[in-house]
Amino acid sequence: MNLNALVISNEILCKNNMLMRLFVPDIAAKAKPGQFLNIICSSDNKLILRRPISIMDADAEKGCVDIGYEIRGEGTMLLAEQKKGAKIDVMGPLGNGFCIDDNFSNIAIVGGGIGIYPLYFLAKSLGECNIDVFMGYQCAGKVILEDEFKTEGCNVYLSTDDGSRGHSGFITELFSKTYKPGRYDMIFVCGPEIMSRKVVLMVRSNGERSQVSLEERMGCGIGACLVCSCEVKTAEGIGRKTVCKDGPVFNGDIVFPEVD
Amino acid sequence: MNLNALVISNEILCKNNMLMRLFVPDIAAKAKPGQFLNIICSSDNKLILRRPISIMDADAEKGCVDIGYEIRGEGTMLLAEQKKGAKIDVMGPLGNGFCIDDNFSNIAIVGGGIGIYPLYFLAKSLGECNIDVFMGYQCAGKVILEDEFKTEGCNVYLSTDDGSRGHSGFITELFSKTYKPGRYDMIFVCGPEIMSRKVVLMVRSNGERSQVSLEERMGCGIGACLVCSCEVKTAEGIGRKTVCKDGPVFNGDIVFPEVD
Amino acid sequence: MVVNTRVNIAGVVFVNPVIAASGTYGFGREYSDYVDLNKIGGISVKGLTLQPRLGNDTPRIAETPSGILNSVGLQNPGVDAFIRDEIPYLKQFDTKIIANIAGNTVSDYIEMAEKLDCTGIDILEVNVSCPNVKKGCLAFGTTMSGVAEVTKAVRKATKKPIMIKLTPNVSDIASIALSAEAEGADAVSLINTITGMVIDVNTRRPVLANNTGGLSGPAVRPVAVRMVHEVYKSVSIPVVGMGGICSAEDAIQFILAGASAIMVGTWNFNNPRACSDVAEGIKSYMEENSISDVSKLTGELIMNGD
Amino acid sequence: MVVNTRVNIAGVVFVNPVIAASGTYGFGREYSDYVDLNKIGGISVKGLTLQPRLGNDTPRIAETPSGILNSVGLQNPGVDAFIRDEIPYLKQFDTKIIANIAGNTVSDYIEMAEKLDCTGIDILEVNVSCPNVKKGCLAFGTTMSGVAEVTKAVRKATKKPIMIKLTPNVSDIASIALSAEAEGADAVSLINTITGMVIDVNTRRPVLANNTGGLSGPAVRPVAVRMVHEVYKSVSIPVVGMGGICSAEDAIQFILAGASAIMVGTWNFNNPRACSDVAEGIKSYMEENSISDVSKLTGELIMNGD
Ligand SMILES: Cc1cc2nc3c(=O)[nH]c(=O)nc-3n(C[C@H](O)[C@H](O)[C@H](O)COP(=O)(O)OP(=O)(O)OC[C@H]3O[C@@H](n4cnc5c(N)ncnc54)[C@H](O)[C@@H]3O)c2cc1C
Ligand SMILES: Cc1cc2nc3c(=O)[nH]c(=O)nc-3n(C[C@H](O)[C@H](O)[C@H](O)COP(=O)(O)OP(=O)(O)OC[C@H]3O[C@@H](n4cnc5c(N)ncnc54)[C@H](O)[C@@H]3O)c2cc1C
Ligand SMILES: Cc1cc2nc3c(=O)[nH]c(=O)nc-3n(C[C@H](O)[C@H](O)[C@H](O)COP(=O)(O)O)c2cc1C
Ligand SMILES: Cc1cc2nc3c(=O)[nH]c(=O)nc-3n(C[C@H](O)[C@H](O)[C@H](O)COP(=O)(O)O)c2cc1C
Ligand code: FES
Ligand code: FES
Repeated sequence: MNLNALVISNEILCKNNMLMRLFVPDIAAKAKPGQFLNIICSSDNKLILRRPISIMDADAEKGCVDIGYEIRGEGTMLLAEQKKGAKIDVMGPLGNGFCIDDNFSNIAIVGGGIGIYPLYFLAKSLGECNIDVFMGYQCAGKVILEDEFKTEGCNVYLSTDDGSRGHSGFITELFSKTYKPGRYDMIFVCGPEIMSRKVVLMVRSNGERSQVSLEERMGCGIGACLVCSCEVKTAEGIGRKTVCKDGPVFNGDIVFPEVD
Repeated sequence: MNLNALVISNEILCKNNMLMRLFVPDIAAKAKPGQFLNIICSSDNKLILRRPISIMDADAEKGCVDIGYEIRGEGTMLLAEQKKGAKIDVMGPLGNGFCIDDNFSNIAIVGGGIGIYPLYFLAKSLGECNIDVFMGYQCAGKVILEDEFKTEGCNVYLSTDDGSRGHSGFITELFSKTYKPGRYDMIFVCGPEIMSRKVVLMVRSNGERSQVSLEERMGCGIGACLVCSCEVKTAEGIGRKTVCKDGPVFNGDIVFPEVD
Repeated sequence: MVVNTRVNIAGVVFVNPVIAASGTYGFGREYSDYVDLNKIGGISVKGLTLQPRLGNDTPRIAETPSGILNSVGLQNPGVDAFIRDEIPYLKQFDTKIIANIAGNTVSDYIEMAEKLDCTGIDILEVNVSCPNVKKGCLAFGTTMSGVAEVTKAVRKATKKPIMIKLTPNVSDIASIALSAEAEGADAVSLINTITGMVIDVNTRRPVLANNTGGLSGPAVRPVAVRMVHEVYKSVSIPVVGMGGICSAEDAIQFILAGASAIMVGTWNFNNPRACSDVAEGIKSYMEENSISDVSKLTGELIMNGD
Repeated sequence: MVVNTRVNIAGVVFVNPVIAASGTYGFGREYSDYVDLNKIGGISVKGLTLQPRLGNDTPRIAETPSGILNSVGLQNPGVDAFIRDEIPYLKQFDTKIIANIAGNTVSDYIEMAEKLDCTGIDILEVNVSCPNVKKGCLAFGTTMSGVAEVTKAVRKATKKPIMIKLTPNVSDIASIALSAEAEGADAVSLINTITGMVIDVNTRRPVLANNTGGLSGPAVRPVAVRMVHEVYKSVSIPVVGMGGICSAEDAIQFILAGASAIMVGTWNFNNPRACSDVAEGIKSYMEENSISDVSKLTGELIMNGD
């Protein structure tokens, strides 16, 4: 195993969610928003497959990368058990991240659940834009990064499925109330597929641009095994691209091709 | 998992050998010399099979059991990584131990390598006997329990394969120099098969009694799967018994049946 | 919610669908310190032969990634000793008794079936799938004609329900199951072990004295689930599923795939309470998911793309 | 000690016996950031079909105990794109190029073999063992006649060495290998994946969109080692072994069992440097054990009881 990353901290962020800081200078130096790490979660290789986790923040100077993750199954559970000082095996930064244009001035960011993690690094990297962030959570107990986005000067719109914080219902509802064609130069999306699809299609139907980060189960994480295929529009009709290498971030114009 | 045993300490005894103290009152209360524990070594069940390790000592009052073990493969390696305070899953006490007779007065104990561990509990349990202990090791660096046996009042005879301590050569040589028919009421043996076989046959050829603890790879550890069979003499010729349940200690008269 | 965990296989009613797998549970008594034998559906006893057998040389077991390889080779006291010494003991419990028989020849199977016909056993499990003996057994299990021949012969020799235990070492297990059904089998059980080998690169010898052994445990579970489903789709007799079951969740995979009952083998070595833990877990799953009758879960798998 | 790690398979000389397994290594370039492709014996590229294929729906992978189940379903850009875009890239390296082809029909195999005949590939690996496509492929691989038919046809269509990739989903893999040899195969490679299924007990659906998938990884290793040994004993052409190889020690098990070279598949996902690590490890083992030539290890297994 290539134990290249040192765990600097690994702490509870909110219910079932952890924030891990890694000392991994090579990756920190190269990381771009939207890229991810592919992590060996068990120290004894009990699990074969790596787990993809987005880069939530990177500090090239300090050599640190932050990840935020939810405990969902055995892999993330084992990751949560890693202690400060442990060394873990991490590949990255992998994939194509978000495209940031210096001319952006009005930006919307729409995120749901764990999809919010990579959007924080994005928001930090957007520079002097006006950013509206729409964030949907299951419940108040799972609200993450709210203050962090505010500190970055973002306008935060919040919803919870159960109404325990912010708007009661889906974040797509809140977004569609605010969104008007022409309002944003770019709309960045990351979250559950149903959410992403709704936002991307809404924007696309107005002929506007979006970038969306997709999730898919992975094998290699580097474009070799074609396990993580997703459908995209191509010149010839419907084609497939790899989420791990061509993505995870795709242009909103080409994803969800079956709908138009 | 039935995490019934608390690790009180787990320390290096000598090169590659560890001494673990467990708080496990139920087992401590019942343990007899020659019996063993069957242990889940990996906390995440990466290894399916338990590892059999002899009881080296038991203190019913304190509720403690000691085991001494050598790191040989993945299981014992994982066991060595268990920290004080950890809880582990232990079955025991298993098997039939040594038979101790109140009329014993002169006793020989012959042990080699890790086979020496269970013999310590035996020596402690023998009461007011005169005990000659013959202990063979690979090298001086692997000498274990020497002082402990002396504290119990045993006469210690030592050999190392490489001559770095005590007699240079096999412990069977030292034993055969000392042993004379009639000298001991019982000879207890535990060690590599080649050593045990030599001692048992020597004693048996003189019509004298011995008890020997055997090793065999195990499945269930409780007599159900017949994985750990060993050959023994029976009324009808050669039969098989389970090392885990009928043994690990057998009467020297019935083991190694193929030789006579 | 009151849930019914009883299952009926070939007229035999088990208190729950959890059965200890042959060869891993001795004759039940060995586990009685750990498990209340009344709390598990049944026990399939160690594979019996007409004459007592000493089995293969040791080592007989090797640990492999998430599995074990065994080559016990049917060590057992013989069918007569079983009838004399073990049936009376097992009869004290509610658990059902499954006699697992393995023959070198068809007439071995017949003779054993006849001997067991008038005993207290509940089901005869006809093992045509042991990979660890030189003659017979697996040789029958790998062809449709071999399975048909043994099934037909045993069917004639006994009035007890018969369950044919199938080997996974075949190209098409569903056809093999069909040939058992055609000759009057009341049920099939699967999978037995997959033949494997582990080599010690230092000695350059196989680790097992017998060279090869049978692979079991979690490693084989996905293969076993697939095969249970294939067999379930092809036959109309009950299917008893096994292969790497450690937990209630694993067991439910098999039940959804089509098993009417399941067996726990290797995992007993890891957790001596595995059988009763799985039975308890199935009950909890039923309660949580409001399933009144466990048999209603059998085959309830929903295929993707349908 | 100077050791020779070169192996010669059907006249093709590999710098060492480690080959990346088809479907796990793309077309090599994907791993070039992690591995010096000159340092591994060969690369078997993603299974090719006559026309580009999109493969199956996702999810296409599930993790199982010490294994994975995949159902990629031969997504690939088609043989023409491979010839145009990938061969020139791979030709820059010392590593040998193995083109893995899978057909729906015999004429698919013939056409692909003809197209590849005049290219820079070194060996044609004829995949009659992919469990994840509805038509062809595995259907050929499970019978002697199917394998014979495909082998014969491909043999006629190309002068390149041909290696038939065998499926473990059969009763008797040695006979299948023999039928490939009889029709002119220069080598056989095994094992492809074992068909399996994993069920999500909450949704009651198979985890894979394709319902079933192929099991690979350490879980299958004992089965693969056994099969390599069976095939080695029955054929006289070289055997390329694979199935769960993670380390040099694993590789040497296969070599002792009879493999002339080995392939590493699933473990590349865990350790992107697996292929070169295994190659390095084999060299160290040879040095430590004073083995001058790796090919001298092939089949050097000593059976117990002989
Ligand atoms: C590009 C990308 C970025 C991600 N970023 C984050 C993040 O920043 N924070 C976070 O909490 N989660 C993130 N995820 C999801 C995360 O990968 C899964 O939650 C995690 O793999 C679950 O592993 P497990 O062993 O705990 O769960 P299990 O359900 O036991 O996993 C079983 C298998 O399925 C795979 N799997 C399960 N869920 C997913 C999923 N949603 N996506 C991909 N594979 C999955 C696992 O990798 C594993 O192979 C991301 C996923 C992708 C594809
Ligand atoms: C009754 C009995 C008492 C024992 N008491 C002690 C003791 O007090 N101290 C001590 O250091 N060792 C003792 N051993 C040996 C100990 O069980 C093995 O060293 C240990 O199982 C090795 O496991 P591993 O995973 O480290 O090695 P590996 O070689 O990786 O183990 C692989 C498999 O082989 C089995 N195995 C390997 N060596 C042996 C062996 N010698 N006996 C039985 N199974 C083996 C393992 O249990 C495991 O299933 C005893 C063995 C038996 C049978
Ligand atoms: C040590 C051992 C001995 C076995 N002996 C028998 C046997 O005598 N008869 C039989 O039909 N199956 C026998 N089996 C196979 C099991 O009954 C079962 O089919 C197989 O192990 C798969 O289930 P598992 O993965 O839960 O162990 C044996 C398995 C093991 C591990
Ligand atoms: C994701 C994946 C894709 C595969 N695709 C192919 C393929 O296209 N052609 C082929 O012959 N084998 C394919 N295989 C099988 C492997 O080449 C190999 O035979 C098998 O995985 C066993 O080796 P392993 O355990 O080292 O992975 C694939 C395996 C995996 C895991
Ligand atoms: S995970 Fe292998 S191509 Fe994306
Ligand atoms: S280990 Fe099962 S009988 Fe001894």
